[in-house]
Amino acid sequence: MSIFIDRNTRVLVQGITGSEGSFWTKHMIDLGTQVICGVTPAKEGQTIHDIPVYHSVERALRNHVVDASMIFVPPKLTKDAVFEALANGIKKIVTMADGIPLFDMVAIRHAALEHNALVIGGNTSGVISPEEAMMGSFPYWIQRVYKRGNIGVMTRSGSLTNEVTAMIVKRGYGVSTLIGVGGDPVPATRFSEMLPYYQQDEQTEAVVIIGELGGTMEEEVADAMEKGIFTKPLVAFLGGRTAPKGQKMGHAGAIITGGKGAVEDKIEALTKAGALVADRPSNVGILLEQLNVSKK
Amino acid sequence: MSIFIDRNTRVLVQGITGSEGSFWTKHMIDLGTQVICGVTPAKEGQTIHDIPVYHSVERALRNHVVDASMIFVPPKLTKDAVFEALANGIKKIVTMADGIPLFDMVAIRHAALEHNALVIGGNTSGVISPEEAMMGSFPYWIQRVYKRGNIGVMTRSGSLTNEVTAMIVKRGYGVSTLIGVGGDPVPATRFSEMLPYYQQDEQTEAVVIIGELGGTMEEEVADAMEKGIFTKPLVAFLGGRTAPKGQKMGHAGAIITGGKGAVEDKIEALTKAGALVADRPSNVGILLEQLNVSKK
Amino acid sequence: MKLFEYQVKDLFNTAGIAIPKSQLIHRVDQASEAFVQIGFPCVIKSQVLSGGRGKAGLIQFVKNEGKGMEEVTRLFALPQKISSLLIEEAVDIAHEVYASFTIDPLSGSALSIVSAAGGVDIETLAIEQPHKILQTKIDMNLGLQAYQANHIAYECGFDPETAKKFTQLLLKLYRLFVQYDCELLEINPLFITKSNELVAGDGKCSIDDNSMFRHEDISIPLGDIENEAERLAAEEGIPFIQFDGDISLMCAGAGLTTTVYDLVHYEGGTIANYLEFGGPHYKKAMKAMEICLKVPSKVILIVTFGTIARADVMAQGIVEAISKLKPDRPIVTCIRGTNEVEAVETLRKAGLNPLFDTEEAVRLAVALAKETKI
Amino acid sequence: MKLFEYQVKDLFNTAGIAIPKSQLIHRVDQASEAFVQIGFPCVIKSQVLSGGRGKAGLIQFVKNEGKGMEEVTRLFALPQKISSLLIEEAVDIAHEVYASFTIDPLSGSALSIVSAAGGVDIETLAIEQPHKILQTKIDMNLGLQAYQANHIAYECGFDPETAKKFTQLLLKLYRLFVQYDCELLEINPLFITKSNELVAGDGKCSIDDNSMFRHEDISIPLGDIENEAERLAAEEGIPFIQFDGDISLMCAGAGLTTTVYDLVHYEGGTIANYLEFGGPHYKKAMKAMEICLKVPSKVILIVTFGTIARADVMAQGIVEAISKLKPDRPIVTCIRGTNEVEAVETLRKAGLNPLFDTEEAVRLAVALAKETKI
Repeated sequence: MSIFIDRNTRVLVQGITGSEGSFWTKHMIDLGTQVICGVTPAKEGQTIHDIPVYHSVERALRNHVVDASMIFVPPKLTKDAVFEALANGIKKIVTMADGIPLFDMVAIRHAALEHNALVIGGNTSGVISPEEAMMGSFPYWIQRVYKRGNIGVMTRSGSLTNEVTAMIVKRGYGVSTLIGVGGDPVPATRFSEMLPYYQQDEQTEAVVIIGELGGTMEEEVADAMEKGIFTKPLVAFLGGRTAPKGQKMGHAGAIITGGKGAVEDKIEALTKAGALVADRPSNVGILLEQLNVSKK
Repeated sequence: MSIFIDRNTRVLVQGITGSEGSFWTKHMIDLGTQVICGVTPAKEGQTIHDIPVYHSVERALRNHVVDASMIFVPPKLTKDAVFEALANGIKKIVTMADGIPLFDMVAIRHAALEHNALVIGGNTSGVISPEEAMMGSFPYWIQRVYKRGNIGVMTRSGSLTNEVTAMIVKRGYGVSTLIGVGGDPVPATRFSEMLPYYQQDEQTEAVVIIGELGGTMEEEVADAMEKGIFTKPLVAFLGGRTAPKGQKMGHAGAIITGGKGAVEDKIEALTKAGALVADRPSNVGILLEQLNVSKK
Repeated sequence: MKLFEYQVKDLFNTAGIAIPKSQLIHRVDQASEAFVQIGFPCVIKSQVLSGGRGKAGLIQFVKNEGKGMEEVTRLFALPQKISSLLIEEAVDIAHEVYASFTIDPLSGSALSIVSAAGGVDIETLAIEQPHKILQTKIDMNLGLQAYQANHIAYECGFDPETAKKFTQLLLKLYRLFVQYDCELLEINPLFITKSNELVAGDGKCSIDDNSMFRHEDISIPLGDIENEAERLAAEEGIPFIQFDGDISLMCAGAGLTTTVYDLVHYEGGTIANYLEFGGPHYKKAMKAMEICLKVPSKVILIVTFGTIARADVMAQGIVEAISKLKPDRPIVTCIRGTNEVEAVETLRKAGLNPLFDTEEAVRLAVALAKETKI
Repeated sequence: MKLFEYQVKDLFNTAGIAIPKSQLIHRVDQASEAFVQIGFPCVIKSQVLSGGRGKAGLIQFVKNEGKGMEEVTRLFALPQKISSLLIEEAVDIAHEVYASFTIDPLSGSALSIVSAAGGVDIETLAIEQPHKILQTKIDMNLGLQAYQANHIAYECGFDPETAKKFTQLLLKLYRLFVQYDCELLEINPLFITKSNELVAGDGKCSIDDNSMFRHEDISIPLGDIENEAERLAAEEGIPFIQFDGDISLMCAGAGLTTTVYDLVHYEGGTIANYLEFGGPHYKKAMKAMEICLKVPSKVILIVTFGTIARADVMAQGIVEAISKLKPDRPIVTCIRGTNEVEAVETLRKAGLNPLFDTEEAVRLAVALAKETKI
C-alpha cells in the first residue's frame, strides 16, 4: 500500500483546463490515478480527457465524492484555490506552483493546520507512488528514476530529487511513495508531519530524505526519530555542505532561520538520532545497503 | 450556587486604574467579589484598593491564578483587551464599554467562539449574583432592585433591567444571577448560550429574559426550550411592540436582521415554546406567580 | 449613520463600481445645466434618507426638459424640504440584481446576500423563495475570497463574462464594506445593462456610529437636515427621532425607551419624539430639553433608571434647564437609579412632583397631553 | 530582494519611524554640500548590500570636513565600486535595541524578535543568553495586537514613556513588514537617544521575490550594481551569485546546484558563479551563457535533471548559444530529465560530448579547470 494516494483515491483537479493542468492530468490518468472531476471558473460543461469540469469546487462536489484535490493554478491564485478546497472539506491537497508569495504560503500553512488537512507544496512536483498513482508532475515514464519499491522518499527539491532517486534505483531499490514537500521557505506540510504515515505504511521499509541547507525540517525529523515516532531506517542526503554562508541559492529555504539551519547542525542531529547521512547522491543507495534494507 | 461568578471566582481587572475601573472595582470588592490583581500598562508596581497592578495580563498571571477578567477599558481599546485575556487563556470575560465598533464586536465574537470562552458584553452592566459577587457596574446597594433569590435574569438592556428587576423584587422575588449580554447588535455571548448554565444552577428556579426588538436572540431561547435544552419556567419581557418599523432607537440591536426580529415574531416563538410573555414590566412578577415559581 | 444615495454612489465610484452619469442639484436654477449634462430621458431622484421613495413619488422618470423642470420645481417645493436632487441618466436595463453585505451576529462573520432575482421585494422573496437568495458567510479575519465571489456569481446563473464582472464587483463592494465599517452596504438594484455592463442603480450604506471616528471624511451635511430639532440633535450627537404625536420622550436607554413607548400607546397616548438621555448624554439635560421644546409636543416625559448615568446629576440638569428655558409645557419626571434619593430631593426643591413608578408617570403624561389638547 | 540601507530608511520615514538626518551622495563633489546639511560629527555609510560593513571599514565616523572628504574620496575609490554613500548625523546614543519581524514557518505566523540587549551580536546572544531575546508569534490573519507590543515593551524593562514609544514603533514596523511582504524587516540598532527618542540607526529589509509584483514602487537601482554579470542577471531576473573560483555553474534548481557545488569542492575545484538555469529560466540558455562568459571562469558546467524544464529545449538552447556566442572556454553538459534522449542527440550533433552522470561531469569540469590553469 502506498501513502497519501493510491488507485482508490478520487482526485479533483483545480485548474484542469490550463495547459499544465490538462497536460499533467492526462499523465496522472495514464499512470492509473482516478481523476474524477475538475474545476475551472467559466468552463463548466466542458470535459477534459472525458473528465467533467465545473465552475467551482462546491458545484463539483454536488456531483462527485472527492478524496483529494490537485491544484494546477498559477502562484498568485494558489492561496484562493487552496482555501476553496479546504472550505469545501477536502483534506488532501497538492499544490504545485513555483512562485507563491511568502505570505500566501504562511496563510496556507496556517489554514492547513486549522483545518487539520494535509496540504503538500507549493513549489513541488507533488506526490507519486510509482506504478500506482500520482498527483503532480513527475516524469514517471523515465524508468531509471521512477520504479516501484520499498523506499519512501521525501524531498524539498525538484531536479535533485530526480538525481537522487535515479541513484537509489541504480542501486537496485525502488520507491514506495515520494512526497515533494516543496522548496518554499514555508511549505504547507513538513517532513516530520509525513513521517507517521511512512511509519505505518507496510510497503515502506526505509525512508530517504533529500534535505537542503536552511530551515529546521531535517532537525524535526531527527527529533521524531529520537522520540520513537519514526523507527524505520532513514538515510538523508543533504546538499550545501560547502555552500558559502548568508547566500541564498535560488529558492532554497535558507533565509528564514535566524542562525539555525546550517548543514552541519542537520548532520549532527540526524546522526545522533540514528540516521545515516550521505555526502553525495551516489552514496544514498550504498547507505541503504549498509542498513540492510532489502531490495524487493 | 450562582453561575458565572461566586465568592471563589478569582477576578483580574483590566483597566483597573481608570476612574471607572477603580470605582467599580471597589464596589465589586465591597459586595464580596475576589478581585486579586489588575492590569494597566505603565502602572505596574502601583496598588488600587490594595490590589497589585501589572503592565500586562501575561505579567499578572506570573504571580496570580485567575478565573475571570473584568474589562473596564474604553470602547476603542476593548478588542485589544479581550484578545489579551483570551490569548492568556482566560475563559470568562466581562467587557462593559458602550460604543465598541461593530467590526470589533464581530472579531470578539469570532475569537470567543474560537477560544471556547464566555465573553459577556459589550455595552452591558455585566454579571451580578446579588449578595454574592459581581463583575460589572450594578447599583447593588439599591435593595429594591438587587435582592438575592431564585430568579435568573438575562437582559440586553441597562436601565430597563433595573426597571424590570425592581418589579420582580417588588412582587416578592429575588435574583440568582443576572447576566447582561449587552445591547450591541453583536453581543459576544447570546441568551441561548447561557441557558444551559441556568438549567444546571440549583439556585435558579425560573428565568426572566428582558428582550428587545431586533435580532434573533429571543427566538434562539424559544428554540432551546423546544429542544429541551432549557426546561425551567421562563418569562420574557419584550419592549417595542408598538415601535415604528425601520427606526433604530438608541443602540437597539435592531437593524441587522434582514426582515427578522419583529417583536410579534418573538412573542409567537416564545409562547409556542411554553414561555409566558409580559407586555409591561409590572406583569413579569405576576407571570412568575402564574407559573408557580416559589418565593424563597 | 445612513448616507444619502449620492454619497453612497460617490463611494461606489471611488471603489471602481460603475454608477450612472449624474449631477447633484440644490436649487431649481441648477436644473437646466444638469439636464444639458445628463440628457434625456433621465431620472430625478430626491435625496432623502427615508425608504420607499418610488412609491412616495420622490423619484421621477422624465423624457424632456419641460417635464423635467416641472418635476424639479415640484420636488423642491414639497413641505418636507428636500435639499438636493440627483439628476441621473436613464440606463438601458436588461436585468436587475440585488447585492449587499451585512453582519451575521451568530457566527461573528460578514454576510454576503445576493439575489439574481433582483431586490425589488427582497423581504418577500426571502420568505417565499429563500433559495433564490444566496447567503454566504465571510470570515472577516480573512476577508471575502475570490473563490467565494466566483461561486456566488455562477450560482446566480450568470454567463462567464458577466460572472467575471460580478465577481470583481463583489470583491470591490466587500472592500468598501470593510473600509467604511458598514452595518449594511447594498446595491439595489444592480443593473445589468443591455450591453452587459454592471451599474449600481441605487445604493444604501449605513455606517456603524461607533466607528465614525475612523471616517472623518464622511458626514451627513447638517445643512441637508430640514428639521431644526433633528439638526440640533445631530450637532450634539444625541440620538433623536421625531414622530407626530403629543409626548416628547427624554428617556435613558433603548430598552427603557421602547418600553415607555409601548406603555404610552397602551394608555392611548402618542409619541412626539424619542431622545436618548442616557449613556454618554446624561449630563446634557439643557440641550436635550431645548431639542424637545423645538418639537410641537404637549408634554415632556422623562424616564430613567441609571447606574453610571447618575440620577442626581440628571435631576440637577433638569432643574437648571427648566429654570433657564422656562418650558411652555408640563414636564413629568420618573428618575431612578444611582443616587435616586438625592435626585428626588433636588426635583422636589425645584417645585416639581417627581414620580417613582414608570406606569404612573406614563399615565400622568398621557392625561396631561389629553388635557392640553382640550 | 534586499534593499539598500537608504531605501529601508526611506520606508521607515514614510511609516513614521524616526531616522537620523541624512543625505545620500553619489559622487565626491556632492560631499561638501552634504556635510553642510548634516554637520559634524557625522557618519559616512557605504551603501552596499553585503553585511559586516563596520568590520570592513565601510562605515566611518568623522569629526570634521577634512577627515570627511578624505573618507568619502577613499570609499568611492575602492575597487568594489561603491555607488553611493549615506552621510548621516551622529546620534547621542544612550542605549541600543534590536527589533525585527520575520516568519515562523512551523506555526505559519509572523515572528517578532526583540532584544533590549541590542543586536550587535544577536546570533551569539541567541545561543548564550536566549532569555534576552523575546520572540512573539503573531497570527497574520489578525496582525500584531497592541497588547502584544505593549507586553514586549515592558518585558524589555523600558520605563513607561519609552515603552509607549516602543509599542507604537513596533506596530508601525509590523505594518511595514506586512505592506512590503518582507521576509525580514529589521531595525538594528534601534537607538534610544539621551533625550529618550527612538531612532532607527540601521535597517535591513528583504522583500519576498515572489511578491515583487505587488511592489512596483520598490526596486534596486540597476545602476547601483557594479558587476556587469550581476547587472545582466538582475535585468533578466535570473538568480545569480558571483564567487572567485574557476567553474561557472549553469544548473537547474537550488538543491541540485548546491549538490554540484559540494561535488566540485570534493574534487578540489572552485566555483566562479551560481546561475539558476531551471524553473522559469530553462529557455534562457543564450542569456545564461552570455552572463557566464562575463565571469572570469575557466569552464562552464551545465547540470540539469528537469521535468517541466525540458531537457531537449535546454539542449537546443545551449547549442544555439554556443553557435552564436562562440565561448572561449570549455563547456561540460549533463542534461537529463524529460526528453533526455532527444537532448543527448541534439548535443552530440552539435559536436558536444554530453555526459549523463553528475559526478563524472563534475570530475571532467574540475580537470578542465586545472588544465586551463596550467
